[in-house]
Amino acid sequence: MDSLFAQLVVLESSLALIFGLVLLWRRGVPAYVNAFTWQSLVLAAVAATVGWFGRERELYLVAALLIAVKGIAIPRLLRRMERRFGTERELAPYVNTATSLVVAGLLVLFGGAVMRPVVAASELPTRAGMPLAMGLVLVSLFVVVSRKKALTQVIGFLMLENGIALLALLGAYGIPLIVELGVFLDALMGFLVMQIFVYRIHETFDTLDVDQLDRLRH
Amino acid sequence: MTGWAIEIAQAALVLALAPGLVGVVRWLKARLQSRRGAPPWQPYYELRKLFGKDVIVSSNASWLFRLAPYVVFASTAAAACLVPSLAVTRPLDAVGDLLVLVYLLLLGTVFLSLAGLDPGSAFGGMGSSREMTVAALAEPTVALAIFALALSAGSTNLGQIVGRTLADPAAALSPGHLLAFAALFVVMLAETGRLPVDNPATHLELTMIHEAMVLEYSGRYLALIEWAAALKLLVFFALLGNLFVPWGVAAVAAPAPLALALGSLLVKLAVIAVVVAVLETRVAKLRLFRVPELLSVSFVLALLAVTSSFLGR
Amino acid sequence: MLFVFLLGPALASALLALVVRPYRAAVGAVNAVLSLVTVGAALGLWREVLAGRVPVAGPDDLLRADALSTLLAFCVSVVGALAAWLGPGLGDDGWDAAQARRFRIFANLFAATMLFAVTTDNVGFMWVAIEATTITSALLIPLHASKASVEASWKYVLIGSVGIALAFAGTVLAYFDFATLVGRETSALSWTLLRDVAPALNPRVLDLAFVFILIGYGTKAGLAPMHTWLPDAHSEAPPALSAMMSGVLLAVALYAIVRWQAVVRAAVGHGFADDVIGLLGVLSLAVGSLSLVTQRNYKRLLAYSSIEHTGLICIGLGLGPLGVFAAMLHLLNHSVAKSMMFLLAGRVLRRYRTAEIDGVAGLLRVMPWTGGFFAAGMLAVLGLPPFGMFVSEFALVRAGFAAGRPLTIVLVLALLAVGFVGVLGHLNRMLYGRPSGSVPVGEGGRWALLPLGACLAALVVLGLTVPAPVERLLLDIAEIVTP
Amino acid sequence: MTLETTACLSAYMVLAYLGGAFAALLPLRSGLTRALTAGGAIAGAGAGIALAARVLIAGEPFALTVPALLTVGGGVALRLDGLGAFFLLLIGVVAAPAALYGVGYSAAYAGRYSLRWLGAMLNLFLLTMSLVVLADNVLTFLLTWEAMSLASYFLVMTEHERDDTVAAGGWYLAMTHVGLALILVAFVLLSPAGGGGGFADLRAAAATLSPALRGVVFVLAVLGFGSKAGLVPLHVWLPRAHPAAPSHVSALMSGAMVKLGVYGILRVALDLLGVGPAWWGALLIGLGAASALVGVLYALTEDDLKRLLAYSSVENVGLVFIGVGAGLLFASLGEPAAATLALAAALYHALNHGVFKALLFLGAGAVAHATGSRDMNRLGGLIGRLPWTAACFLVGALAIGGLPPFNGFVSEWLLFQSLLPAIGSGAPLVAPVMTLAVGALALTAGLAAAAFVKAFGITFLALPRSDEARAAHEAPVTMRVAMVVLAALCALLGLGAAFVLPVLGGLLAGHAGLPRVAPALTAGPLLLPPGGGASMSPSLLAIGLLLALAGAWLAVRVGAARGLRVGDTWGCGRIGQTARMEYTSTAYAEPLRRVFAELYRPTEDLTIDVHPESRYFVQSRTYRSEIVPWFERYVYAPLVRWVAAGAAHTRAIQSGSAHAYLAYLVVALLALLAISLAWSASL
Repeated sequence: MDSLFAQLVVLESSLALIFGLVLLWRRGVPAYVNAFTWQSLVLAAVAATVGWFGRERELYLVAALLIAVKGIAIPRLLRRMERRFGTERELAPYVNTATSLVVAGLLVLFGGAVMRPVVAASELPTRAGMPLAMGLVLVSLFVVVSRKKALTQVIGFLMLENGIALLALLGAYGIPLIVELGVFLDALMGFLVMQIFVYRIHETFDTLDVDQLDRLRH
Repeated sequence: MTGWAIEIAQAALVLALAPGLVGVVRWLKARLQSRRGAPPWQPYYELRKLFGKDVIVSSNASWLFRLAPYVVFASTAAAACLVPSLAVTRPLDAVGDLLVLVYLLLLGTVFLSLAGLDPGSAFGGMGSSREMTVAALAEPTVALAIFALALSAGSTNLGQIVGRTLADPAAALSPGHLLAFAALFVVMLAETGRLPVDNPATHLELTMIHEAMVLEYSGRYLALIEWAAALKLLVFFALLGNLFVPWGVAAVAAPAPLALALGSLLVKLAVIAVVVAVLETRVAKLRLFRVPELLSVSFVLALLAVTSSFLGR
Repeated sequence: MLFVFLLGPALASALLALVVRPYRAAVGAVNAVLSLVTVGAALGLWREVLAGRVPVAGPDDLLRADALSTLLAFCVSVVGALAAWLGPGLGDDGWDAAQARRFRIFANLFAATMLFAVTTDNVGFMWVAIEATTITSALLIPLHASKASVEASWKYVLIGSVGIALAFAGTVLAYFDFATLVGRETSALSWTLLRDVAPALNPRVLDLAFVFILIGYGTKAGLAPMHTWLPDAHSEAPPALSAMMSGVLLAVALYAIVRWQAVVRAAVGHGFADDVIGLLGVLSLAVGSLSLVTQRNYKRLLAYSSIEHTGLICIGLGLGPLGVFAAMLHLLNHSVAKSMMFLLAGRVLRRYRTAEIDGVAGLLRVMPWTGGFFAAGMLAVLGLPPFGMFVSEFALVRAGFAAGRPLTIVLVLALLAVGFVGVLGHLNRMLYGRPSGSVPVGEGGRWALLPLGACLAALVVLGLTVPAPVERLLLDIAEIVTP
Repeated sequence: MTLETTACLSAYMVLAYLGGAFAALLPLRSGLTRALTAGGAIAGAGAGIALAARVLIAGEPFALTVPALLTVGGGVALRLDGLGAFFLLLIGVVAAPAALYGVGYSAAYAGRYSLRWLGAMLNLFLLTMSLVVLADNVLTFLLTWEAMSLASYFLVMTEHERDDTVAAGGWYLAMTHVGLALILVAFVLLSPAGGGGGFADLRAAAATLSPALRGVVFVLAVLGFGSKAGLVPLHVWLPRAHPAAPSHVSALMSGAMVKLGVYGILRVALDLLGVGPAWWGALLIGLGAASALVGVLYALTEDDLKRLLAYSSVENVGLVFIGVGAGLLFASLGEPAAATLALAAALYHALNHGVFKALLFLGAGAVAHATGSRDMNRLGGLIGRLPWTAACFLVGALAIGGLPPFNGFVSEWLLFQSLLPAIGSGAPLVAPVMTLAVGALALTAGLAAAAFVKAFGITFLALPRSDEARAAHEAPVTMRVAMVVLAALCALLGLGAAFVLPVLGGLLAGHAGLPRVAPALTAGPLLLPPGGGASMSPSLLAIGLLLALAGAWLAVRVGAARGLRVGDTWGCGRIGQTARMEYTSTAYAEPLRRVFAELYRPTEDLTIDVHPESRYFVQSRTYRSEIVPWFERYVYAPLVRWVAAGAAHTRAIQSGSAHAYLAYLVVALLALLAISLAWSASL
């Protein structure tokens, strides 16, 4: 029983990581939004799997929330923003695609090394997926650092939160429900604030290229 | 009581002898340059003449100009009283030692420099600036020479230094003493304005140091300053004589030894006067900015004197 | 009961500001009075803690105030009151109704989240509260709509959120370590439970978690190298908000680090945690003081000085019980001094119309009282007697030598000297010299000087003597953090 | 008088100063403010002198602790022993005339600068200085020390509209802060681990310290207190800050505050650390000799009167440190009598310098007050216009030049006598060090005499070189009274040496390495240095000089009573005597500048502009000469450049790019994770 559970979870985690890597590979915000949507759905699947196998009734509620908010609501807002600001030509990121992928690979390896003591200490069947979750966290950090457009950075940040949620699910079958709800509310509010600022940046700077934002120095 | 009597006698003797000494040196130089020269007692005539003349004071000068001659004369006379010219044991010996004597002479030099500046003439300023330069550079040599002497005597008191050398004649020939004598001799030439440093007989404004400061003086003020300069010369000669060759200085205050002391003092002064006169006829005046080299030579001599005296212990 | 009086007034003021559509000064006045109630509640907590009782409230002890929480709650409430009295809409009259209303809503929410963060016992909710502080304060930075303030707020939100997310990763890892040991129930995230069970936790995982937590909360505390958002945010925000952020937001983030440091020290012993905190502290001190030398904007000067002092506090935290005592005293001094300075800088900015140091001259002549307070405050921040910072820095140096770290202390003193010389030059140019013709002489809003004068007096009192209640509280904190 | 009277005296002193400070702040007419300031200061100084005198005479120290304040450092602890009392006396003696002088001098500030602030800071400055010598635990000492520096900084900044004042203030506070950091580390290293901050605990703990640590503490103390005293190479602030301050403040700073650096080192070396190795004394003698020479050499070539006096303060502090160094050296060589003499000579010179330097600064202030300028090349001929100031300045110049019968000569003679026995002592290194010290001492004395002949001669004698000098007028009465008091004090301290020396010997007895009962330093009017047979009596010497002077005057008056005419004397045929023919201060120092050319490395540029029509007619000739400021250029400039480079690098961190900022964050995370991995691997 546990081996099926473990294999299923590892499959879903690696799927989430692959969607993360799409951000580095593909060009264009619509592709990024799709990748994020699919990643959230996979995350919901992981929550459901853990809920079912680990007999954690609350995780179903979490899975439902994930689908509703991160699967549907946020992508729609993202698409609206993309349509409004989409006309702007695509900006070459700091690091070209090939190098990005190599770096992402290295980060995943580093994540694996970092998580070795944690995996050793855990007895849960889902422990095998944790290095992948840490990999996703580090990759999304790299996305936030290397991408030039504000919108892409927001998506990178959202994927960072997905990575950490995945880590929580795999590590301890999710954190207590009340705190989980609080975290979710924060994530949503955080996204809304960022969305306001993306609009405000476009208003004042007529571009979403964060490199133009370098008037405050020293 | 007899102590104070000797003090007064000594003071009177010193005051009387000073102009004569200058006269003797001038006379000797003249003879060496195969000139007849004025008689050795000529300075006494000059002093009498100057005391008799009216005084003219520059309108720019202040009260300091009039006070300076008296201070210069008083300080040099006080220094002269401290020198053990006749006897060793005297009441004034405790009041001041060799350091005090040197600083009294420095007091005189300072007031003379200030007096040189007061009338505001260029030569007075030049003389004063150069006099203070030489005096300042001579200080370290004097201090170290005093320390060389003081080391062997255990104290800087003149009486004790003379007494110590009297008690142990071998010390007089020790390297410390000889080097100190040489150093003090050079300093004497610099301080009293003798030839290699400053030409006492010249009136060429650009070369003279001591004379430039007293250009503005006349009458009784000039007399006092000339007398003080002569006194300073006598002080240095007596120091060189009695400190390094102390034989003859009366150890006890009896008439016979005192007479002997007077005789030996006169002989020593004459010998040093001859040495100085011969030196002055042979040596030309140094350019002012070579004088520091001469003084640094004397400083090294004094340094060696001190090191040899404490290495020898 | 006290907690209701602590959190209630802030939330009530926010709600009032929200409801009253066209903003009226009355809302500001009510807000100011309510803020005094919060201060009263904080003092009540203080009395309780000194009496030895640990006040607790909420479902299974959600809210718990020990000595450390009380000190932070006191600081937050005092600075909150200052911001309420002297902020837009009441003391600071340079804003229109909409801006004032927005300020009143979010500033009170900001204060409420901070108070909740320091009084909750659940580390999960502490993280939620601190994330909420980022959100509530982010919207206030661009109160003046200008390119610079938008840029500053974007960087603040982005770097702050990324940092705080990492802190959540750290919390998750710590919870994982705890869950494998004790099993998963809701009270698992309670700090007291965590600290009691700490010796049994797996040290390697806990250290890993602490790295994430230190980087995460360190970003919010402005520790180098995650400090880069701080100068921009503090120099562009309205003065009242800068006062709250520089004064207490950094302190609240440090509070979170200290909480976790206590757990890690109980579990692992003080080796790794103290060294890492000390390292980041020295780095921040270095960045802070060296940046002071070439500053041309006095608000950014104050921001870099905050980085410098946060670094000092972290160094203190790494030096054992004496060090924690000195660090907490420094934290208290810094909160009072820095919030006062930012409010004064706001007054100078409104009079001279420029934040450039070269643009301000003859401050003592143009605004004698504000200038005098500004000079005294700057000397206090530089750590000169008779102000409190001098005493806390002395205690820090003594703690450093007691903990056997002479070289660190020598480096600290050298960096402080560099910072001192840097700031001195600027201060001289601002205070003295001839003011340019266009600047009108005279003080605006003389009433605002009363609370600022009270702050200065408090600093002098803290400088001459550490009053008994403060000393007992600080000793309790040292006892909590390093048993 | 029982212990209560000392307690109430100290309370009276503190209240007087605080009262003066508060009264000065009251919004009154400028005249009243100035009067109240001086009133408070003089009352405080008087109380301070009385307190010091009581403790010096009665001999038993007075102690008072206030546990409520400064709880972190173990409460405010005040204790006045012999050493502290001497410096308190010095502060009082300098403060009273300076405060009186301030009444007249600060009248000129009425419109431009805030008199109330000046008055308040003056009283606080005197209060904090007095408390520094009273402090008996580490935190009290540091608090009062830094407060003193802060108060004096505000005093230096009084004339803040002059840009060199702002720069001077910056230098000053920066240097004192660095000094404080060094002192803080020294004291904390010295205090026992148990945390007791009192000096008694430090004294007990010092015995247990390892020699290496004691050496470190000593060096830190020398550097920390040396920066306040103006020891080379930490003296650079002194010639900037003192001239910028109002003259009566410069007098206080040069006279009293600089001596607290000496007090600090004596407190640490003599009192807390006890007898140390021989190199302690040698280090101090070396630094002292260096300071003396550097001070006097730069004073010689200075054209600004107050900067000349400031450099001469560096020189005299150097002489004091030679004395202190000799004292420590003898104490470590086990010759207590010689050590007592050397330390007594050092303290005596510190007192004398306090008096005559204050007098000279007040004189310079009167000149600046009358002519508005401090540049000696624009002064001259002031002896006729400012007779009182000139006379007092002359007394000060003779005293500082070390000429009999004034006090400078007595303390310099004592310094020479204290160095004498060392040259004879057997210890290997001691004799050469002492010989060089004597050489340096003598050269400094000579050059100081030259410097002050120049200072007095060029400023006061001959013809005025500018219109302001020509239109100068005598200083107001309060300033003249202050100067006359100090001049009289110079003479009194010179003549009364036989009374002062035993008191100094007494207060030094009992300290580490010194005999319990002070050796007899005097016999009647004679000063008798122990060991050597040398002796000198300043009082008899003065009487002798006066007799000789009177005798000469009477003899000439009676013997050669001739006429005296005032007129234009013969000037080798020149038409009239103008001020341009006189020697200027630059010209006066030119021979010595040429002699010490290697040290000064003078740069000279001579520009001659010729009449347009013909090359042979010179219209004007300007001569400018600069000497190399060694320490500023080769010690401080590189330091400032190095810090500026560091600052430039950190500026680059805040580059404005959000991506760079995020990159810093991620790199920090990865680095710490790597460290944690390595650390846990080693666990």
